[in-house]
Amino acid sequence: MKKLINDTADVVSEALVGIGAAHADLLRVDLDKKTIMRADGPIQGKVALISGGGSGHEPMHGGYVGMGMLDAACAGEVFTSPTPDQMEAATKAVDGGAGVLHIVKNYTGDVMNFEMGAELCQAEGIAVEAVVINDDVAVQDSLYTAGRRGVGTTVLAEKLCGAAAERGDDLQAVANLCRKVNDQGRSMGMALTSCTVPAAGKPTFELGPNEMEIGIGIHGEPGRERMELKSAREIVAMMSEAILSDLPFESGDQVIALVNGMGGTPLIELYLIYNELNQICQARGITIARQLVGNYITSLEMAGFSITLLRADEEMLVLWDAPVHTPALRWGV
Amino acid sequence: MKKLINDTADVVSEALVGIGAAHADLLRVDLDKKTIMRADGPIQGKVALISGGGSGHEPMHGGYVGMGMLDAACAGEVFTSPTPDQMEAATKAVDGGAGVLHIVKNYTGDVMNFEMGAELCQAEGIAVEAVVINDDVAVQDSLYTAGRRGVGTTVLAEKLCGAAAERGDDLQAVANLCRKVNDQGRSMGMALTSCTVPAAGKPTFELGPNEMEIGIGIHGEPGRERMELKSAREIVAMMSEAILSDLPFESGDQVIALVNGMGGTPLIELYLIYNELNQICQARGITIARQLVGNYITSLEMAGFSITLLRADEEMLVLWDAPVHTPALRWGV
Amino acid sequence: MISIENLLTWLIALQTTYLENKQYLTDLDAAIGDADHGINMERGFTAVKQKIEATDHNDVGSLLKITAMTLISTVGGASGPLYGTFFLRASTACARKTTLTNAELVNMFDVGLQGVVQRGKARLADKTMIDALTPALEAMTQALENGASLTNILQAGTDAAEHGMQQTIPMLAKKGRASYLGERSIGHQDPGATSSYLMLKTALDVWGNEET
Amino acid sequence: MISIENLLTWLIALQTTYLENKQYLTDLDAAIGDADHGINMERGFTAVKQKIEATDHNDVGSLLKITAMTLISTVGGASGPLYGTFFLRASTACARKTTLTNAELVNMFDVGLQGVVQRGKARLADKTMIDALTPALEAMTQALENGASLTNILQAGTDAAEHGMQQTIPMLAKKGRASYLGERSIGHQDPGATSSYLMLKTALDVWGNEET
Ligand SMILES: Nc1ncnc2c1ncn2[C@@H]1O[C@H](COP(=O)(O)OP(=O)(O)O)[C@@H](O)[C@H]1O
Ligand SMILES: Nc1ncnc2c1ncn2[C@@H]1O[C@H](COP(=O)(O)OP(=O)(O)O)[C@@H](O)[C@H]1O
Ligand SMILES: [Mg+2]
Ligand SMILES: [Mg+2]
Ligand SMILES: [Mg+2]
Ligand SMILES: [Mg+2]
Repeated sequence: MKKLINDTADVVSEALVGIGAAHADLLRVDLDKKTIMRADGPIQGKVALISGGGSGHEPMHGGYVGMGMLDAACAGEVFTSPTPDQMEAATKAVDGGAGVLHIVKNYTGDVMNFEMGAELCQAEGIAVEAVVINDDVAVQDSLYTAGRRGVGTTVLAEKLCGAAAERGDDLQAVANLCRKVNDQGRSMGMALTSCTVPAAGKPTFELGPNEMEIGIGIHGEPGRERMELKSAREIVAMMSEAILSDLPFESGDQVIALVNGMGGTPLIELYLIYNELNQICQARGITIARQLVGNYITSLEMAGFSITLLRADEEMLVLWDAPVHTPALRWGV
Repeated sequence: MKKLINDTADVVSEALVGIGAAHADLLRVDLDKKTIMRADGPIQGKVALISGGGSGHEPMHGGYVGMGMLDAACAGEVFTSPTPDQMEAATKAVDGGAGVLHIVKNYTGDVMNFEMGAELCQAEGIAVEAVVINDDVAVQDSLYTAGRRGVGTTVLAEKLCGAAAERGDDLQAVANLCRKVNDQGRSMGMALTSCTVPAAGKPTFELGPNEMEIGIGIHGEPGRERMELKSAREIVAMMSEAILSDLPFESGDQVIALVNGMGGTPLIELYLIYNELNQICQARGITIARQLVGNYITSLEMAGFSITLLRADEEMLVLWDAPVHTPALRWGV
Repeated sequence: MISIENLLTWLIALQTTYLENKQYLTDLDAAIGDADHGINMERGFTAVKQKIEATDHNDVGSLLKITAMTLISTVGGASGPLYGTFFLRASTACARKTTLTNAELVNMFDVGLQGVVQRGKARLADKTMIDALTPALEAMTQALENGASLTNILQAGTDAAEHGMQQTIPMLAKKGRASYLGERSIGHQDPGATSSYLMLKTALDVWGNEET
Repeated sequence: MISIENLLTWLIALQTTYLENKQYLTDLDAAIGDADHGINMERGFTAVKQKIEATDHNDVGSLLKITAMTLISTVGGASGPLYGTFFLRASTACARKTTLTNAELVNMFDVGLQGVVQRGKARLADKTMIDALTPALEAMTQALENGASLTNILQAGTDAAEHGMQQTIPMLAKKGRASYLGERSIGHQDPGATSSYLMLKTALDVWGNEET
């Protein structure tokens, strides 16, 4: 394992100190509770947004804390959900009296830990709503399973709901928007290489020199299918077909698109992929109204990418364009 | 070689189409001359800034085209300087009558190709100034050699000079500022892994499972020294010592710091590295007044990082804070 | 009769167990999960060991509650809330007790398991830790009813857990991270079922000699 | 006497040469540069081939100028401006000629080399292409003065270029990308010196038989 770290046990805390130091104007870091908070919070009267999850997906979530997006992000160990006491502390710290929305990615651990954290807060009279994001079309959905994973749509939900909270929407409205975003967002990922959890010390899986995994998760979970490496054109066609037919997206739809690198994919490849995606959407009469191309929800140093499409109405576009000021997303300010 | 591409011959053009499509509001792409230009250019009366170089360093330079930064970026093949006809066409396209500054990284190829491009334009009466950036302390400087490479300071120079041009400074002033930034900026890089040039099909160099290269270039050039992998703390100490003692930076200095990923390094590691750098600076009485942490000048999928420090006066900080609106850097707008 | 000292010995021995099996559990998790189960368990029980060694204990319930809260706040992931809930429920079944009879011990495990089921909503054959814990509880209850010794009760539970753990190999995962793999989850042993088996095995190892 | 056809044959043969040696030159560049020299040369001469095959030519100067401009606008890197300048200068030495005598041919190479030196500002033993070209020019000039045949002139140039190329191995690079390596550049053959040797070698191969 080759990593730029000191002790594997200290990776998360040292990175938290780093992000706090680099963005001292925006963020406050609670090292004890491994939580990143808006420096200017709590904002009285504003619905507060909290997300969190295992570390190793940077900039998610800590990079999305700030004006117009999250109020706090709880960081777990690498690829391990944070614990209920973190969510409890964060919820109390950011509550400005208008309630707190927990944006939770659908992984058993995240869901249960957030649930326990919310229960602790609700017991003390804080209004907490939780929305679980489950947008990964690589996983079959079913009532009897853990269901679909939460991936790229999380980033879009955090932006849009953050803007809604900022303009004064109440907790129910922000939570409903979050559910709507989740309902209309779909994602899928793939990998060329595995990643290595620092504490594990070796790659989570092995791929041959000519193999790729399709339908990969963001924690180095193997995908649904291993196959021979194909051209970017074929891969994007395959993945967008899975995404487009799932909602389904239709001619005339406007979408927000996220072409996301898993951490080890060069930006030149992501733009090449965006070109393929854009052509497919155009051919289907789907307009990419807004887009992000870059590393937004990563898996450490994994090479690979994911595509997220969100069917967006005019209100969502307005919320998308609203000012945001976080380490990873910034505009309008 | 595992890459998300189609034909190796088309990587650069397809990525250019992608960046043009993703940022159609900001950019215009000339596919024939492989040049990315501000959509709203040429700006009459404003000094225009051009940079360029081999591809594979994204977001540099195309990601820095836009208001407050570059007017055009010429893209060469991967790791290969663009050609004089590209610089000639770009210079003519962006000249708003106030002259054009070429920001050139000090590589033999880049310098010669820009030189020939500038000669062609000057022959037609366009005022062109060229500033060569050579900030890499890993390379010994000498009159009798190719001298130091241009690396991270290039990004800072493009931002600061772009802001100076935007506020109306004339060509001489912008060029002088660029020289000053180059004089006061120092960088050094290292790698954990090589990168693979698409057309070459295999890694440029091989590193053992416990080895690293110190003093690496941004084109997969081997560094000055290969050694056993050390802790992030030791690596940052070693690199900052080389940087700090070179200028030298002194107690009381204010700096702009860039902790830059080479393309395959996860952001969590870059923040951990920033923490180490920040502590070293603090201990020496050096204040990091502004900072960037992320992938800004990359080497395809190489794992590794570089540090750039620029001694900044108040004017530079003002220029740093001035609005910028490009694909990769955006604030104040 | 299980004393507080016996319980302490077990909880501390669990730290050794998960330290020794850290790589093994993590490798199992790498195959169908995210390669951290051993790391999670070791981190949790190392914290538990530190916590419970730092103070005196005279109430089984509060000892188990400390264990629960420590697991909940240090493990994270799926196993943190699940094992945390296991010990939290177990603690309520042992409130203000200083010793446990065999029946109380089996009841403690049973109440704990119910907590896991409620929290995780997994069903038998979903390929989770309850596929080890449920048969273990059945076997222990049976042994208890047959009037077996503590050693034999734990032996029965451990054997059943081991068998249940092995039975997870051919299962298609329906819960937890392995469920994302669909068919590809078949053929791999569930890491959580394995850590549950190890929990019982450790009890057998440390208590098996000390007859009641 | 070198005819325009002879020159065309050589320029087209260079495309084959650099295609065949693409990997070899790139590997040399990987050791002390950025692993693209073979790719650059092949790209450039493939473009040259396409360009010059598309039209008729009746002036050596303009044929060489087309070659120069094509190299300049397709190769990039260090070798693009250098070989581009080589052919641009060579073209001025051959303006409005339809054939070249041996002396004019050697002069063409010489003027081209001067252009490379002016553009690149490298000195002998800096470990660049001029370490192959300079001895080649000396040898060809000598052979010409001795009244040697075209074949022998080219043989002398090729041998000297090959020797010069080999001499770059122990050199410490002072120019180009290899200079960043300092001491570590020692022990590797310079890719540009190699492509220059191949340029002469190809001339020998295609012209060696056709005596003037
Ligand atoms: N819903 C559930 N009910 C019971 N056990 C579960 C459930 N989901 C997961 N598990 C157990 O948790 C184990 C994984 O734990 P761990 O790797 O620590 O957490 P994570 O999956 O969050 O990384 C699985 O092997 C499985 O036995
Ligand atoms: N200043 C110079 N003068 C002459 N030749 C040079 C000079 N700099 C570099 N070269 C030659 O160029 C070769 C490298 O060419 P190439 O790999 O195509 O360009 P780049 O180094 O830009 O990638 C070197 O091997 C060397 O022979
Ligand atoms: Mg986990
Ligand atoms: Mg090159
Ligand atoms: Mg796990
Ligand atoms: Mg080269």
